[in-house]
Amino acid sequence: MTISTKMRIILNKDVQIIPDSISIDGLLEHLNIEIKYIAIEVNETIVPKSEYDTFNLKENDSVEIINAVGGG
Amino acid sequence: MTISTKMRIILNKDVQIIPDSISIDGLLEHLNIEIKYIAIEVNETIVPKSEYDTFNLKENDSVEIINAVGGG
Amino acid sequence: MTISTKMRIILNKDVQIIPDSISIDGLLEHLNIEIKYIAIEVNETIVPKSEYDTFNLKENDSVEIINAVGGG
Amino acid sequence: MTISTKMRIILNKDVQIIPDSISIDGLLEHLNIEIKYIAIEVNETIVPKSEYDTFNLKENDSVEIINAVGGG
Amino acid sequence: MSKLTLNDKSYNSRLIVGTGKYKDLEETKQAILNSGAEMVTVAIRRMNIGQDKSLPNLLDYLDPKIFTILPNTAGCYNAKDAVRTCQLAAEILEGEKLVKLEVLGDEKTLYPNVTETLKAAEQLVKDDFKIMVYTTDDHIVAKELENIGCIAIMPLASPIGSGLGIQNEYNLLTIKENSTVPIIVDAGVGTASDASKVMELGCDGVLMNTAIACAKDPLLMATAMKKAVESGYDAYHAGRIPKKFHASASSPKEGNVCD
Amino acid sequence: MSKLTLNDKSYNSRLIVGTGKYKDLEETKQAILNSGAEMVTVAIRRMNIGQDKSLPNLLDYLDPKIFTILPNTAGCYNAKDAVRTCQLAAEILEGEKLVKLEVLGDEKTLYPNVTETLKAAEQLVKDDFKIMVYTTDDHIVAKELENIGCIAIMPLASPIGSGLGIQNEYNLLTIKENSTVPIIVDAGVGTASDASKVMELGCDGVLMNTAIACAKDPLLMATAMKKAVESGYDAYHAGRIPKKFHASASSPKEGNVCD
Amino acid sequence: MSKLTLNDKSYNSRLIVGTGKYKDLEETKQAILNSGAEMVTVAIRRMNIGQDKSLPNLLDYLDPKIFTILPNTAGCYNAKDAVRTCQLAAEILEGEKLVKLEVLGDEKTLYPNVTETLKAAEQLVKDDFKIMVYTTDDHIVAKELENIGCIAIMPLASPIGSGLGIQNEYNLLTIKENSTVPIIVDAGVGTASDASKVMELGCDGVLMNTAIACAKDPLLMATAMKKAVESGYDAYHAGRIPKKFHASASSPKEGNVCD
Amino acid sequence: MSKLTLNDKSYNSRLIVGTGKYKDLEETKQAILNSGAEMVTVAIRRMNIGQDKSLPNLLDYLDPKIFTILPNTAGCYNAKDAVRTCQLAAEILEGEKLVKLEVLGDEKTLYPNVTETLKAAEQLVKDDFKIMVYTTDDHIVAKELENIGCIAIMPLASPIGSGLGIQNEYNLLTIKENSTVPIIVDAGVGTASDASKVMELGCDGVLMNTAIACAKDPLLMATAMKKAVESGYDAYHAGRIPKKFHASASSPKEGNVCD
Repeated sequence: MTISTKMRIILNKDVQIIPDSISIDGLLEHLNIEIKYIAIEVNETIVPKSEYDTFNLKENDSVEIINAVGGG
Repeated sequence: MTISTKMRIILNKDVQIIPDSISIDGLLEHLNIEIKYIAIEVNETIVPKSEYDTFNLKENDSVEIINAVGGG
Repeated sequence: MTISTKMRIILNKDVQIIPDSISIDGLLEHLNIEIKYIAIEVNETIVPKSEYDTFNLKENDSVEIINAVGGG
Repeated sequence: MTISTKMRIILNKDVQIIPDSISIDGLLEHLNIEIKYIAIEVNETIVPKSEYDTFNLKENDSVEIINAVGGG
Repeated sequence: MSKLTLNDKSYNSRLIVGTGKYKDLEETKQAILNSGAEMVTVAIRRMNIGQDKSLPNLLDYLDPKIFTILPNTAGCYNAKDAVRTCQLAAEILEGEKLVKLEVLGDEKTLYPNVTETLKAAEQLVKDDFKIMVYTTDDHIVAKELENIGCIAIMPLASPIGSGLGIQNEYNLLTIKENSTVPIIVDAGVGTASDASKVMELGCDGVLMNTAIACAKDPLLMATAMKKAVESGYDAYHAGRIPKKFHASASSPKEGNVCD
Repeated sequence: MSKLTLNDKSYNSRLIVGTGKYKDLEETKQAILNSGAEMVTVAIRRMNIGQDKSLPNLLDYLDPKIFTILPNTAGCYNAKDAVRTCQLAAEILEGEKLVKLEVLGDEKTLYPNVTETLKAAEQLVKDDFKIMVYTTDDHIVAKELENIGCIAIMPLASPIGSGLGIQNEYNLLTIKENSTVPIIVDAGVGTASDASKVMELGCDGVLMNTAIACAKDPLLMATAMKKAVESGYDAYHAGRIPKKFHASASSPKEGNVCD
Repeated sequence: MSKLTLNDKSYNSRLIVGTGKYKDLEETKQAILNSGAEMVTVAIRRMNIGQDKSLPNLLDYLDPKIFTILPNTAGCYNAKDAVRTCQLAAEILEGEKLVKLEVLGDEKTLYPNVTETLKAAEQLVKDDFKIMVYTTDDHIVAKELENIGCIAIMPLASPIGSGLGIQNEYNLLTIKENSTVPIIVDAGVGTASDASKVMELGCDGVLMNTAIACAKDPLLMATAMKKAVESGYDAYHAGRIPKKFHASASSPKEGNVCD
Repeated sequence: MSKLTLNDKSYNSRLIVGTGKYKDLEETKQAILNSGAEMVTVAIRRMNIGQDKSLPNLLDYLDPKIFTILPNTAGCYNAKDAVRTCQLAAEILEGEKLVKLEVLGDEKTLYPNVTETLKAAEQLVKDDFKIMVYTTDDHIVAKELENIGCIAIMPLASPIGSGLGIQNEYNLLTIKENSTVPIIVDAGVGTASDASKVMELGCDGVLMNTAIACAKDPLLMATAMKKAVESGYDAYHAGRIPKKFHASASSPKEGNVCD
């Protein structure tokens, strides 16, 4: 990705500064997270994996990356 | 009560032939039931005791006389 | 065994008529009982297997042949 | 009681110096103990109340005064 | 024993008894007198018209001026029927609105249907009824019923008439721990010690019918239950000794003549 | 409640209480009065000679003319010591030969030593003692003790002072079933319902000390125990309802307004 | 042991285990292998973004191609949150719609909130989820959940993580008696005999986590639980002997040498 | 599971089974094989002389070279008979002196007679017998038997053949706590969970007969009991979680999507 301005999102409840108008694919690559057994919500709505490449994030989006952990 | 025509009502699920256009008071007197610790429904609606003298029964009315019995 | 007079013993609480002055070995042979996992009492005293051939029974001896059976 | 020599007894496991050749009655008086609901053993033998006045204690007698206490 | 207050009236007795299953009204009354109960439950039923008028009526034996009459909704399997039954009860009892709400789940177990019970309670509170509510030993539901406005929660010990006693002490303790209204255990008590145990859990009262009415000698069992409830209440407030795995002597070690 | 006869004397109360572990003699007496007990156990110990003579003695508080005094052999671990203790008791109580025999197995559990208990009982019967005997819940040993001539069998519910209640209902029932002398459960009762349950098994009485004396409020617990024993006795004789897996309605099905 | 069919898949093991509270993922996997479980529960949580990427993920250890992953809604206190959690789970597991629904009443007891559970179940069935539902031991609610379309009912034995074992056998038996879907007891098992008893009641399976993960030796407890569930299942199907008040000799009376 | 050593021989199985009450010898053998037992009890009886010689004998089915044969003294009600029976057993088993001593108190309860049992044990020890002794759950008697020289103490869980399971956990725990020889619970086990519970108390083994032989399906129950004993042993050694009055979540609070 070429030099670009940055933007601010809320990621799993914490503020993160990430490259501007990045896609979810881009975000995951940026965070070095493999697309496997995860779910992503943007502003409380689930984004299906099929849209990760086309779905671009906006300033102040609230993004949640969710996975399965040990539980009973 | 003077000689009068009769009418048919459903009393506690059984058919009863009683004097025509009788009041609830009249019915209870006819049945020799004391107005004490009872409730009366006519066609599924409770008739308050205050209306027993004025409330006249009609042919085919469904009347229920209800009281308290032993129970746990 | 040659023809011989008989005698009466009590075998496991029942009367039995057996050849006269027979040894325990002889009795077992007579009864067709194998000498294996059994114990024998004569008149309330255990007779060790080593004496079965020499121990001769007398009239009215009380003999018990005992073994192991299913139990809890 | 007149001046007298003393003697040593074991009373309820403790050494006591008491007037010489005193009777059990005397001992109880000496100790100011009422003769009521008690038992006395001298040298492991119970002395009946009837003998308290005649039974004289000797040097080194082991005396136990026993009573009833709270218990379940 | 301190007094139990229900619907602004206080009671010396913490035992509430049913009036069903007795040989006759005379036995009913005698058993109730022996039990010391001041509140009794009644069922709401169609009058038996054929009945010989000389036969006295239950409320002639149990004068509502002396006993608090607690009409129940026994036999109702949905909220609508239960609400109607309560309205009939209020009419029968000249406007008294204290009721025992029970909405059952099935005829075989007579176990409460909590969803219908919650529905009925909401409706009845709107109509100003004072609800003592029969329910399961689910403390979350019990709290919902309290929040709706029920004045007493009546969890079961075990199924109505089963005599199985307390099935789940843990749940009853949890209900009591979380509630601010009286907890009166209803159903399942079989014998005196069952009633004492209920009170020893800290509950505020016990309601029973079958255990007394169907005992071989109902009058004697009524006496037994009166004492059982009182003894359990007293024991709870007296503070029982802790359970210990090992023994502890009652007689002193000091002065043991055997040492 | 019918009377309980022990050693040719009959008692209205079926609760026997110990006199140990109380704050003082005043509390001891008050608790005993609340319990309604007519027979009380005492321990036999060396007199505390140093003791201020103005201090009253236990038997000044519990007049043997009013209460039946039951001296125990607590603290004895063999037959010889137990026999000697009984002889001392008889001397103390002016020839009274009613005793509670207990010969213990170890200090930690205070569990009975049945072989030594049998030995002591045989000796004491020869000496004309009337023996109420503390033992295990072994009904074969209980029968041997009865055959020796003990006048009451006192099996434990659970260890002395443990408050664990009845550990083995089956064994207590079997002892009762096989005996012809009174069965008085001794030791292990923790709270009121434990005492009622003992009586509901058909036992003839209960003996306790710690459950009352060590409760937070001994006087109130004494009252609770009095009622508990009576309620259990009454419930047993009233004939409890059977336990049923399924429910049984207390209100009639006939005339149900919801049908 | 016959196979257990859930969501059209059949399982040799009737033990379902949780994956929480273990020392590490290696221990988690080993314990699960020892337990023989083929279905494991997981929780749905926000990813720990800071986490070192070299750290493996739970599902790398428990391959969804080998184990059936049962995502739960632990931590949800209302229907809306539970439904959302299930949707996230389906997204995480590439469309798999098998879920364990649990809607809790409070944090202290983690007792189910049945009204919210019913609401969530209705919604989730509309969305084609296959619901195994954690609930109370109320058989009326259990039947409502079955009627709504839940594929398995999971009543608690006692509170989550309490280790109190079965609190109310009667209710579990009644649930089993009235249901046509598998009954899998979830929560409260403390040790092996608790698990056998669940199966001896005729239940179809057991779900546990704390009992294994928090045992001193989780791997050994996992082995114990595998055998316990199998032994309880076998014992139930072998038909146990009835309980008898009196004894019955195992050795023959005939030929007794002592007669 | 560690090995159990008895009379200098060690065993992989901690389940000892009886050979009575089976349909036939074939079923007896199959059940024993399924149970995994390596030691089996037999009774000593007069030979049935009339018996068809072609009928095989119990010890043809259970080769003493493969199974340890444990002859019992079932049916003996005094020490003399029990000693004689042991001598006969030794003669039958070519000098083997391992025996299960049981001296019973009465035919109805088959409860041990501890005084006669102690007498017999003293005599048999003098005669070099290795005694595994059936007794009550009295830990004082158990210790006396151990001191006399018995190699294993076999307290009852409940009466022989009753299937009532453990009646008094406290007593069994106390016996185990105080003994240095193996404690093998004998009699009373009814189903799998009873056997696991015995092992969860820390006992060293279990002996049963009726629970297997009289189950509807003895072969399946034998399998169940094998697993039950193993699971109970493993659970005891794995260290169960403590019982807690309140709940404890299995899923993490962190990252809860519902917060």
